[in-house]
Amino acid sequence: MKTKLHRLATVAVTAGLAVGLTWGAPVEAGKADDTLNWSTNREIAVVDPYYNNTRELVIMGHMGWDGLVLRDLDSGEIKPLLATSWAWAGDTAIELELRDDVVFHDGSAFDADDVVYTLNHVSNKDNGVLTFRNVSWIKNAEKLASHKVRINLHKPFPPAFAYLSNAVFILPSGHYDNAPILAEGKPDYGAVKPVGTGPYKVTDVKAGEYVLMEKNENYFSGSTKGKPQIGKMRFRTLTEMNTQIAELMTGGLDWIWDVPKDQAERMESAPTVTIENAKTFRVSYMAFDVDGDSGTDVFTNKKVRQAVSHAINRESIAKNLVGPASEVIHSACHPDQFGCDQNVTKYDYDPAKAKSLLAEAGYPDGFEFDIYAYRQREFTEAVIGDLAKVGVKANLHFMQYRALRDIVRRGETPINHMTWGSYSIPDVSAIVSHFFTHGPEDPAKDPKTKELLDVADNSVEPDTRKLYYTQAFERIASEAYWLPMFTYAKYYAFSKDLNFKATSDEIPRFYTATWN
Amino acid sequence: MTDVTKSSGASQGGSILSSGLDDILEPSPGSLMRKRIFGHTGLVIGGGVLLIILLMAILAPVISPGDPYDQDLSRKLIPPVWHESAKVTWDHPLGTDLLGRDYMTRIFYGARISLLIGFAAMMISGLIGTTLGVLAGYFGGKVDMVVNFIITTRLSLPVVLVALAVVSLIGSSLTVVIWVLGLLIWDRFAVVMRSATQQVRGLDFVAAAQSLGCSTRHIILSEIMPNVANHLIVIATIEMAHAILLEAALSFLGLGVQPPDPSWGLMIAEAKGMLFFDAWLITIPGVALFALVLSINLLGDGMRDVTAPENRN
Amino acid sequence: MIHFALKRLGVAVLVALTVSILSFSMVYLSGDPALALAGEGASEQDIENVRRVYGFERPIVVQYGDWLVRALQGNLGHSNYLKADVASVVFERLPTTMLLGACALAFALILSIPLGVVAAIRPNSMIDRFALTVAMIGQAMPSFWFALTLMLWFGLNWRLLPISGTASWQHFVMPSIALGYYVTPAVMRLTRAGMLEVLSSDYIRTARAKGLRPMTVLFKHALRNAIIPVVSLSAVQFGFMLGGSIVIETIFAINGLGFLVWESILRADVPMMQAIVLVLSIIYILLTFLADLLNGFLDPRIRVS
Amino acid sequence: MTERILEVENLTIDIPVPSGILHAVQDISIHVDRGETLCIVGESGCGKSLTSLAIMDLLPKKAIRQAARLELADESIFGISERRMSDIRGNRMSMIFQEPMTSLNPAYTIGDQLTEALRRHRKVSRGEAKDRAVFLLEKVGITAAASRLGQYPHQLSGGLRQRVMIAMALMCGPDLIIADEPTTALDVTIQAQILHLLAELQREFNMGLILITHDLGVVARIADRIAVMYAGQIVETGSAAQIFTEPLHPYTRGLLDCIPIPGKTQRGAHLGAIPGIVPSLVGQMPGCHFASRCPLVDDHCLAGAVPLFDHRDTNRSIRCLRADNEDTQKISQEGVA
Repeated sequence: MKTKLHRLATVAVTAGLAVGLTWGAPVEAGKADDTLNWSTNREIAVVDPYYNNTRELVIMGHMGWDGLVLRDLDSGEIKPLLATSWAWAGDTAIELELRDDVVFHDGSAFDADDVVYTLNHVSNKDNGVLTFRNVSWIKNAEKLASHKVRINLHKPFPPAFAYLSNAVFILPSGHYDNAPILAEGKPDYGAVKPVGTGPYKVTDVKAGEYVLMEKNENYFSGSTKGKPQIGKMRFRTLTEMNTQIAELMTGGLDWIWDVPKDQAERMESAPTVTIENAKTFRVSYMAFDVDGDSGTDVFTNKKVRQAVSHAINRESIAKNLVGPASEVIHSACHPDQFGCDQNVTKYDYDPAKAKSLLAEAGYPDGFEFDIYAYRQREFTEAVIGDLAKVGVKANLHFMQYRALRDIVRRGETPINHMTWGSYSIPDVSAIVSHFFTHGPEDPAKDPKTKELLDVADNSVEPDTRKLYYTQAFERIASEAYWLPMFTYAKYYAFSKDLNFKATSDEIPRFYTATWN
Repeated sequence: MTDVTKSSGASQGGSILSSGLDDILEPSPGSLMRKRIFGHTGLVIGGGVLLIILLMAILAPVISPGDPYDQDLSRKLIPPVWHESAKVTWDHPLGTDLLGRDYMTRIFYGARISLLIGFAAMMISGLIGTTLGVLAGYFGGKVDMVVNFIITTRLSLPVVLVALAVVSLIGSSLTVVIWVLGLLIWDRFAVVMRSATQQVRGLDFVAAAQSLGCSTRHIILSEIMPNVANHLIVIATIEMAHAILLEAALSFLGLGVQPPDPSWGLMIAEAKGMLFFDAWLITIPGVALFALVLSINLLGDGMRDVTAPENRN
Repeated sequence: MIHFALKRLGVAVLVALTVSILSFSMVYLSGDPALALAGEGASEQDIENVRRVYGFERPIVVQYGDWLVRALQGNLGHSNYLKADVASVVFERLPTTMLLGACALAFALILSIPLGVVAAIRPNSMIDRFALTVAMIGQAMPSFWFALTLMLWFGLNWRLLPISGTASWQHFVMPSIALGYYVTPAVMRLTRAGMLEVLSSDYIRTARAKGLRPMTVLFKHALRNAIIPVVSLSAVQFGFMLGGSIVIETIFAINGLGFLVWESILRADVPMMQAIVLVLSIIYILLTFLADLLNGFLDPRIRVS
Repeated sequence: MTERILEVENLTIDIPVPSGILHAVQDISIHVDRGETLCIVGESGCGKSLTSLAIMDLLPKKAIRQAARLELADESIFGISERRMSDIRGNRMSMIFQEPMTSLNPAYTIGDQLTEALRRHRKVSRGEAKDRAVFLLEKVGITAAASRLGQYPHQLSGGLRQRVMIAMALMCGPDLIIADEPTTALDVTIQAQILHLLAELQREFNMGLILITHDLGVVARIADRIAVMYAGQIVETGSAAQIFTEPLHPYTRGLLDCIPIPGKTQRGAHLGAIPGIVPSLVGQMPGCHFASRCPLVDDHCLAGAVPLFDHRDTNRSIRCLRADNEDTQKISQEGVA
């Protein structure tokens, strides 16, 4: 008996040692080994810009792949990338000339076949692309010559180039043909090894843990993106912000974002870290239950909606909680988007006026209701605090996005306090047309607003669009269907070793980063 | 004293010791109990701290310097008075939180919510567990088999995981958290009550009551329950502490009590981001929660020692 | 013994089935998995698309039956989010969590058994009080607070240990301590109680009367018997730790099952949640079964009858 | 001249309790010669088991042991280190306990538990120890001894276990065996066998034997000498013949009245009982310990501690002020109750 136990113990200890030894030493990170370690809180399992609809894949999309065109962030101009020149062929067709000196990571040359294959695959609904809304405007693509293609549209789609530059990446022809087949007989497109033309190539993926990319030494010269500088990029998933901060401070990470304002401000004094606050396309808004679907009819009264709008100190929230790059907005759009006119009816912070409006509406002593939110609880808490000061009691229901969106779609929220990132599309159609054209998330289902938006959405004439969008925004603001709150500003924190410039569209361009 | 009798075990010395002591130590049950209670350091400390927290909760509206929901973003993150900072003010002895709410007030009100969660979840689980356990222990046989099966099934479900999943699916609120915790942590009640009832059931007075033709209901309520009550109290304290800690864990993952209600778990969760920068923000509710759970555990341990010294350890 | 084992096995299978039904129906409490899968901001047509492609429109009972039959064949389904076979993902992550659990348990046992033994040898001494304090603190401290505090001091301030990940054995030190510490009190109390009981037993007196050396008495005769209930408790606690490692794995970015389940809950990865609840429950059931067998091995009264 | 195996002089055991000091054993002197059987008799709680544990140095930690002399074969075993004491225990003197059901470790085989003492005290091989164990198991009347070695205690009956305990005590060939109520927990039929066995083995191996019991029937059969204990003190000691034919102390007489003696007690006759309860031993107790239950008590008995008087018969002592006077004799004839 004794010897048996003894033997067991020996085996256990030996096994333990073996595990310890084979595990190896921790990896060194940062400038020393030319690896940019960046992290977000999201798990990445599928490295494919079409079968993964996270922002991380938009970021990686720009690293591993190239679009046909690239939008210049400073001027807003569309610049060549895989396409050298392009022209509208009528309202529903675009013709593009392609580069002939580009090769994919696997060595195959890039030509019109690749573009045609990619666009026809992703725009086919049956292929189950998760980012379908980014490509649903494409009808199909045709090869005109070895390096010339034509893209046919279902209907006129003015922001087409915005989408082409941000969300349509080109894959090699036949890319998905050998996708593994799942048990239920469907092809698993997301499992295909990623191949693109981009400045970085994907070299190693551990689902949910890390994605390793290496500099593409053969990246075509003359790319608008420039030549990649840093040798390797390692993405890691770290869900806890504290963990991210600790790793950044100790050199385990070089770059993080979404740092809350208070932490970011405290980190500014750290000698090894640079803090930057940059604009994003995300806006915060509150949608009122205008048609009374939720069971409470207080918000069917315009005066109540206006009272609430006056009661909330948006300026204070933006300044004290979000960050210096955040600004208060009055229209249902981001100021940087095409067609966004902030010159509409404004609701200044005025608790006294809010109280008198409430009294006029028949609620001199306030009322109680349920408010729903999913992101940055403290922002919603601040809203609740402001409302309490005018006698309105809001009970918070803080939930997961998916659960909340379900409820919102069923119209069950008296007020939902949510956010919208417009997929970084610099065009107001990505926000206002999504919410006010009688879709399930339309709080008012106002025919007049829809009418105005329909005209704007279907015109390719910029001035016409601007005109009608502005009218729609004014309608939304004066009726107080929505309370647009503020734009989000993102805190970036990165190593002082890293030369990085935050962009306003929430897509960090790591391929332009260098070491100091 | 228990040690002497214990270590001499079943020998003759043991019985002479205990018989000798019984003469001296049992003048009256009341004074004996008082002596045991106040002679037990853990019990006194635990009871004392718990009493302070209870008073804090009850008197929160009276003793609080402010309103727990009153925010002012311009005065946010004022450190507590013992910190050296220009912002420190005696208007906010424990400082203010991320939204500029008075921290001391929130601690006082938070005591209410943390206690409420612990108590309510414990009551629910106690009711379920005790019912199952006593029924299984009393009736045995098929009833026991079924209850055992339910207990085994429950034990094989990972608590934190299921609580998280359910709360995330239903949406979290105070009520949901209480019910989910209550419905999940009854297993210890059931297990202990089952074996306690089995023991009591075999005793003479139960048999006597049965032979007198007393109803089952009467026997369970009047004969069994009073005799398993001391176990019940101990488990109740353990589970109350357990529920409070679980709520804190749920809050940490963002699925606990909903703000602006200030449960201590939620306060820790809200402050967790500032751990590396303003540690006091997490330390204050952390210490409060720690003291609460510790005092409940001390109280429970003490009660066990005092009410049933033979079951010590 | 064999009869007993078979009976227990039958119960275990029934429990596993019940658990599978519970987890399956629980997952569908939340409405529409297609909505979640389509992701933040997906359009109506995206959602419809996903629903159609993944067969969410079938009745729940059909989906459950289908799932169960395939689960019995070892196919736990396909994760729509991770684009991978659920079974392979779960069994890829499981070893990490098992390793973490084993390290945590090892830490807990190494801390608690000696403390429990010493506390039992010298009841009411300083060391007994110290052990009691350790137990009390362990029971009262929220594990995430403890974990973050460890990270603050050992990781950030003193830089003794790596903060997150699983790249080396050092990475497992803090998470194991944070996870294991919570188990320490229970094991310590049980060891102390067991040792106190055993040390006052007649056969220990017999052993001493034989003139055996104190160490022989303590370790051969006393600990051997006191440790039997600790074995069962350890198995049970190990099962609890696997399920309870969510918080610790999230904080230390350990890519194990706990982390996977938390992410799966957040993104309503239905097949993954079902599989993990099922796998964790079955592991628990197996562990308790194993503990019974181990008990038999350690306690001849069970083994030889 | 016979060889003196054990000499105990003025053994006292005090145990601190919350309410004071418990004087569990007071001023006890006993001795055992080789080949002699000493029976210590008394009712539960009189301190006889503590006395035996004190000789083995196995008292609970809190107990305070004092003695003027404690010698094993002319060598002092009082105040020696635990290490030296453990060399003696199980080797030169061993002990048999009253609970055979719980006195064996359930986790180890009989063979393991039998041989470990021998291997601890003697340089013998595993095989030699095993042979000795088989030899002794056969000696104590266990059949198929060799196959028993691999069995666990729970597989044996109570009687068998006590035989194993006896074999275990004999493993190192001790000079002295202390048997603490070895038969109390056993069936009546087996009790006799075990006692018979003990007596036989004692003769065969020529050891000293201390038999602790409350059963005077047992004593009558095997004792050479008897010490009667009451409330922590020896109240009477003498040869078996002396005690049984002429009990002097009122307590001894009371005890003898309580048992049916074959041939002496008639069928259907009334058996005696001693009224009253044993006094608490916490704190100082002036006077005779038996005073509260004694029919002969007078003021002198309560005045001060009663010493142990040497009786006019050799090797006989008694702790009573009134045992020798007329009343005593009278009571003796009439019986206590």
